[in-house]
Amino acid sequence: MIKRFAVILLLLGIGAIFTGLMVNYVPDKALNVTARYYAEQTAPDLGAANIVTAIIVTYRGLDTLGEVTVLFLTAAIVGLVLARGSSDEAPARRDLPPPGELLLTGTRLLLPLILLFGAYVFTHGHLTPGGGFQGGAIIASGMLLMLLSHPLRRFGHRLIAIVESIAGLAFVGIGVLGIALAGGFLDNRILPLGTFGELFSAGAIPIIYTFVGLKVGAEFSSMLVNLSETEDL
Amino acid sequence: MNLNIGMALLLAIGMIGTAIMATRGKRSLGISILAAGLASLLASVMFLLLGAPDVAMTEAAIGSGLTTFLFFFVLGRVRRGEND
Amino acid sequence: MVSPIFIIAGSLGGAFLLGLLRDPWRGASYVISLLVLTFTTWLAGSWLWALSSGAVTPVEILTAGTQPPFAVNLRLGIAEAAMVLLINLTGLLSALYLKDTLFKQGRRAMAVLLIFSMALSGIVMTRDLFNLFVFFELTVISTGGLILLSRDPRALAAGFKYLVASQVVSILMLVGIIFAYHATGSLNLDDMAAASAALLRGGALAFFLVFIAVVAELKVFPANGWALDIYESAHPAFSALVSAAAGSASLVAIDKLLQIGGPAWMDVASIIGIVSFVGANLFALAQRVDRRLLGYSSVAQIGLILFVVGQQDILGERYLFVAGGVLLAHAVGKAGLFWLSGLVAGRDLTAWSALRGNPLLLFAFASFLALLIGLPPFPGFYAKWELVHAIAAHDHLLELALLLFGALVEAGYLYRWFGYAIKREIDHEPIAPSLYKRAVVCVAVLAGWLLAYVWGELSPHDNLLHAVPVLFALAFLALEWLPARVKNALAIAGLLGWFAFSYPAYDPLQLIFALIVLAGGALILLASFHSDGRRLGFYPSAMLMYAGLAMLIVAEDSFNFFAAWESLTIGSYFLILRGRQSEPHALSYLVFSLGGAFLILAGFALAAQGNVQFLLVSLAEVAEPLAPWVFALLAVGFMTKTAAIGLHIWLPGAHAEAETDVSPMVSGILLKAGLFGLFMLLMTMGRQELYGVDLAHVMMWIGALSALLGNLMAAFQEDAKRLLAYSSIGQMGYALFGLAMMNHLGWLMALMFVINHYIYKSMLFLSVGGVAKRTGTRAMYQMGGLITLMPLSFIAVLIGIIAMSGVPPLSGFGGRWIFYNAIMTSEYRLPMILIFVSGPIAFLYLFRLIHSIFLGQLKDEHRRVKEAPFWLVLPQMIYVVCLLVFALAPGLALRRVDAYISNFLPQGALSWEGLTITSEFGYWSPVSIMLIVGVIFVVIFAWLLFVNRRAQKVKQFNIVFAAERPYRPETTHYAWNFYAPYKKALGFLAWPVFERFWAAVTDLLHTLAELLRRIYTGNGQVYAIHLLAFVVVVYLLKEGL
Amino acid sequence: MDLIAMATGFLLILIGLFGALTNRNILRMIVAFAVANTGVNLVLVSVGYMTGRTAPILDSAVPVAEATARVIDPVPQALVLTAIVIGVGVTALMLAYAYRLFKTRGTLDISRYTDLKW
Repeated sequence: MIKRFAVILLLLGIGAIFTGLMVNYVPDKALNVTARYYAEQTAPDLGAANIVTAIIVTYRGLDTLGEVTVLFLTAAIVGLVLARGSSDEAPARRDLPPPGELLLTGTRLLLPLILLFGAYVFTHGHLTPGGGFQGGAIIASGMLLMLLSHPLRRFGHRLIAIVESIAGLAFVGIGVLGIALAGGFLDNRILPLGTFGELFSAGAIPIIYTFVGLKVGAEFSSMLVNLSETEDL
Repeated sequence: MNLNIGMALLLAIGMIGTAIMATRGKRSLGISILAAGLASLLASVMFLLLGAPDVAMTEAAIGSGLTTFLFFFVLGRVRRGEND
Repeated sequence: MVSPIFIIAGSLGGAFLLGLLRDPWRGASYVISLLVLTFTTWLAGSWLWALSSGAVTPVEILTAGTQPPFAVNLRLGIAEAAMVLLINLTGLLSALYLKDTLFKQGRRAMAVLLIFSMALSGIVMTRDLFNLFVFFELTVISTGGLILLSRDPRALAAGFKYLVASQVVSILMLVGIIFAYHATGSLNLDDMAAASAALLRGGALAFFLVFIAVVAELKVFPANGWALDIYESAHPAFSALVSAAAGSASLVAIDKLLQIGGPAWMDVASIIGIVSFVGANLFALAQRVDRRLLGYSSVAQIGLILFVVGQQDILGERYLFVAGGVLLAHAVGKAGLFWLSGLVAGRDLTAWSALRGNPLLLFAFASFLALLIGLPPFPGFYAKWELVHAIAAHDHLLELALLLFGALVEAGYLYRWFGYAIKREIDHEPIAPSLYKRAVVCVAVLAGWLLAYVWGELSPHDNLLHAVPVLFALAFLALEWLPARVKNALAIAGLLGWFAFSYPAYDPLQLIFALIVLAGGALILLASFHSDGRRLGFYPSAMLMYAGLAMLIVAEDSFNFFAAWESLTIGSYFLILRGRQSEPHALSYLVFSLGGAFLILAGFALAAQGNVQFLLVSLAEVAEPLAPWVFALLAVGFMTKTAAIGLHIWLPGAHAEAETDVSPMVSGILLKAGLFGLFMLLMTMGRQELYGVDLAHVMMWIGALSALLGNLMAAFQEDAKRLLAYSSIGQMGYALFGLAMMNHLGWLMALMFVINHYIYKSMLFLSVGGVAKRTGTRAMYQMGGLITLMPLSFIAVLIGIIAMSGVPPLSGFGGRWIFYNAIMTSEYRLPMILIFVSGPIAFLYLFRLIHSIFLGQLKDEHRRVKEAPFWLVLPQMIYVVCLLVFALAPGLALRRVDAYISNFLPQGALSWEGLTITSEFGYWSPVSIMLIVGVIFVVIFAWLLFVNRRAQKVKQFNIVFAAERPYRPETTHYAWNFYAPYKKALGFLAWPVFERFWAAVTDLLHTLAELLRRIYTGNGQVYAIHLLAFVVVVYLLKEGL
Repeated sequence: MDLIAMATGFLLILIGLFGALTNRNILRMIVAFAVANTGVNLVLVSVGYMTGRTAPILDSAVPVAEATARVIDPVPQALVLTAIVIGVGVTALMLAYAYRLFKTRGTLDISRYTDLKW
């Protein structure tokens, strides 16, 4: 009870800080320097229509690399955590009901569509909302569906690992190419910018986002698979 | 304009309600998780209103979708462990 | 040059590559990890080298080919390069150390390790606020992974607690970042710094949130419970990384933020830092588990560095030198200790006694502790010197006091631990045999000494590792394999050689002290020929002490003086610790000595007013409001060393429990360091008044009380060596009294005491030590009648006590004579009476020494006792000769000193004609006194022989007795509680008031620590609540200020 | 509207923190943190919002030349994207921990994991 009271008191303090932030908050009337630069320069410089994508993949590409690394790390650690000590426990007996026919058929039908949709989302990230992360998540949900329909099926850990590694290496590699061929690490202008608004434009952005999408999809799949397989080991 | 604000208010009330539902210790964990996912989903609608479709997509796919699944995966394992 | 971006790209590439490998290819994965870390280390190292040699200028690393603030940019300057090198090198070494664990856990763990060091490097290099956040999150997550390397099952819960706290931190940070962006329109740190004023006006809260979040990442006290749990349960190699690498990276981040925050926030950082330093050190006092102790110490050290970071505005261009010195010393020392802890099987502090079998690791342990505490010659020493000078010059006196107090507490618990390692029973498992783990530890030791050298070169002072005496002492480390006798000969040759070499440069005062320290030290070392074997550890310690003493005498500026002072303190601590029962006494010696040393440091710093190269003679020019304080600080510091009453409680144990040949060193020689300091102080600063009180007068009272009480306590001892030890308190009291009289004769007398005390105390300690060695006891009532068995020792003691009691004809009388003359010239009657009274008391205990040990009945079990070993007796006989010569011709030494003192106190000089000395009250002719006393003695002796010519000799055991056996047999012994009546009358004076006082102080500290550390309940939620409370409290304080 | 979103976001953070610090069940703590993270994202996006402007995507509706006057600040959105992904990473990690903790300790009560203290 004392703890609850203390928490309320402290959160009142934090709330006061937040209130202070809000009271002092004056919405901008015009874009600030940074945002104006992005609004004006993204199209001519990078050839991307989606400014958010341009920022994520190129201007703040280092953040994104870090972000992808976060997922990589999480997947690796989830694997580590779950692998830890599990070998010495007796495998649990599975007595789940077998998946229904409906789910199986549905999965077979839906999976290709989902994967395709995911791929669409990440390849068009520079043009429309969406991109590698969203696309990757969609791909992972396809995997999830597979997990649900074949709960006992062993997944190709190896395939997932190879996809995530290759995608990661490719991301870093493209970044390094930026140093060699363009203005610096993660510069997307190693490829021609192409025609504004088309699929194959904006330099390396679609390529990077594809790898990001693959990697994100692989990481999430790896996490899900690891979690789902914990009891089978 | 007013429509937007009205929607935003509705969403806000919805989010706060679901958030409280998610964090109150009284309900079952499953409901908490669902409520948190719902709050996240409502937030993604809010993002759309705020002119951030990219964020909205991400929040919907990752924040509310995948996270909720992750929760249920673990919850399922733990529940089964509790039955042992 | 290869672009530094490859530090990040390389690690990431390596980590992703590991994913490609198959799980069973552990060897290949491991090799790749090592290669990547070696590459990044090399890259950072090459940049550091190029930057520090001036070959390149700091680089801006742009990404995306776009200028900041529109794209993320990184920067690598010299400080960043050093930090990145530190991070990657620690990572590499930890990876080596973790070989077995990594093999077991597989490539995933290796990838996490690579990303961890990459993320830390990123924190150091990035110039973008949000990018900083990303790297922080990477650190958090990889920490979550690396905690699992531990085999400790508790690590899992610790990791979860950590994640809970980090969630809170990252929420605050993100909110702060977005509002900071809103306020400045940029995420670039340099832009924000440029727009600092605007940000701090409109977005002060935003900045506060970011700032407090990064501060929380530093694991500052008291919002750090989770960190302590991690330190305790994680794999030591990972704890090393957290403490050394992650801590450093977060500090760099704080530094970047303070460029935005400016002076107002630097003050906040300073306060948080110093509170953390003192609080964590205090809590550590109650800690028994090694790694948790190291955790507390890490928190404290990082607090100290945070304090330095907060003081950068007053440190100016020396900021990097100071911060770098403290930080690198902490990093190397702490990482080294964590690595070392992986070799020790037990987790209790006493389990470290297992190290005792391995001198190399013990040396590593000692080096790491010295690094942490900031002892010379390590970087922390130079850094603390400048830090203390800077804050003293800016009148931050409270901070100064807290800083020194925290450092003292830290030294206390760290050296207590060292004492356990040296002295406790080895009943634990032996240290792990793993060779590469030991190699990693050795690399850390090397790095520590290398840093010591580099910092010495960078400092404006002389490099302490260029000082010949220090090098000579260190050389004995390399010669440890030689037999003790050979080393002893080398040591003696070294002392005498250095004396001969420096002889021409000494002034008369220095000459006297040099004679005692170097020639006298060589003389005492003769006794060390007695030991055979290799006597590991003895010579490096002893020579370090002598090196400190030799350098002290010739020091011209305060830095060299203080460095010498610390060296001799540490050397003598190791020396005292060698005694069989000396563990607690050595610790109390060290704590008092370092406490005194810190007062001296504070005094010098106050006097210097920011001038780090302060000549000792400039003490004379210290201006008025400050001068008496400087004087008081220095005087109390020096009086700690001379064991003035109140500060004396360390002395009896330390001197009595030391080895036979060590006792004379620490008593006969080491005590003189304090007197030398007082001489130096009084010569330069003269009389000072504080609130109208003459400080010299106060010193005189202290001297008189020390003389009286020291002698009184000596008289009530049962233990012969303790008796001698207490008598030193009294003797030093006399010398202090003489000095404080501030007249010519007083000083001369003090010098007389310097010489006399050296001779007779060394002699007595040697002879009593020899007796104790032969009889196997130090309790006087268990001895008796040894005069016939140990005649040479008897002669030495006899001569010694004659000299000491100040009766004619020996030199003690000369001392007294000068003394009484001196008193006549001064006006202070009351302390004089005390001094007069203490004379006869001295006689009481001296009488007891000869009576109970050598006269009376021989004990049955001692009937076969032989004379003390030759090498113990030889120096005693030399002392006898010295005493006689000095008694006959005191002018040999004193005449030149007399003239020298006239430079300072011209009035009342003695006149020396031939062998006769004249003062204004009378004259003293040693030769005639000797003759007269000799005649009287011979006459009385002959008369006694004549009177007793018919006495019958009775066999000693020719008696029969029958009685009950008493419960405590010694109570019936006449030599036990010898002065019972006096004790009844005067015992209240010898009541251990000061012992009680200091015991109460330490008890209080320990109890506080024990009670307060219970805020760390172990509950992860409570830790998170602490964190929030910390945020709110800092916010309220900052708003209130 | 941005203020509504911001206030909601802050409230969500506080609710989330309250839940995380008062529920002893670690799964509930993780859920509460997820709620708080949603709140953080809301606050972040609301800071970039400008009334009457559109999403920062250049298309036929928003030509390049008018972008400066027509689009919303894209930076906070980019940051939120990163934050969301990082958030889910941390959540997944905590979940894995929770699972292991449950397996080894047999309980989800955080107040029972206090064998390390003081």
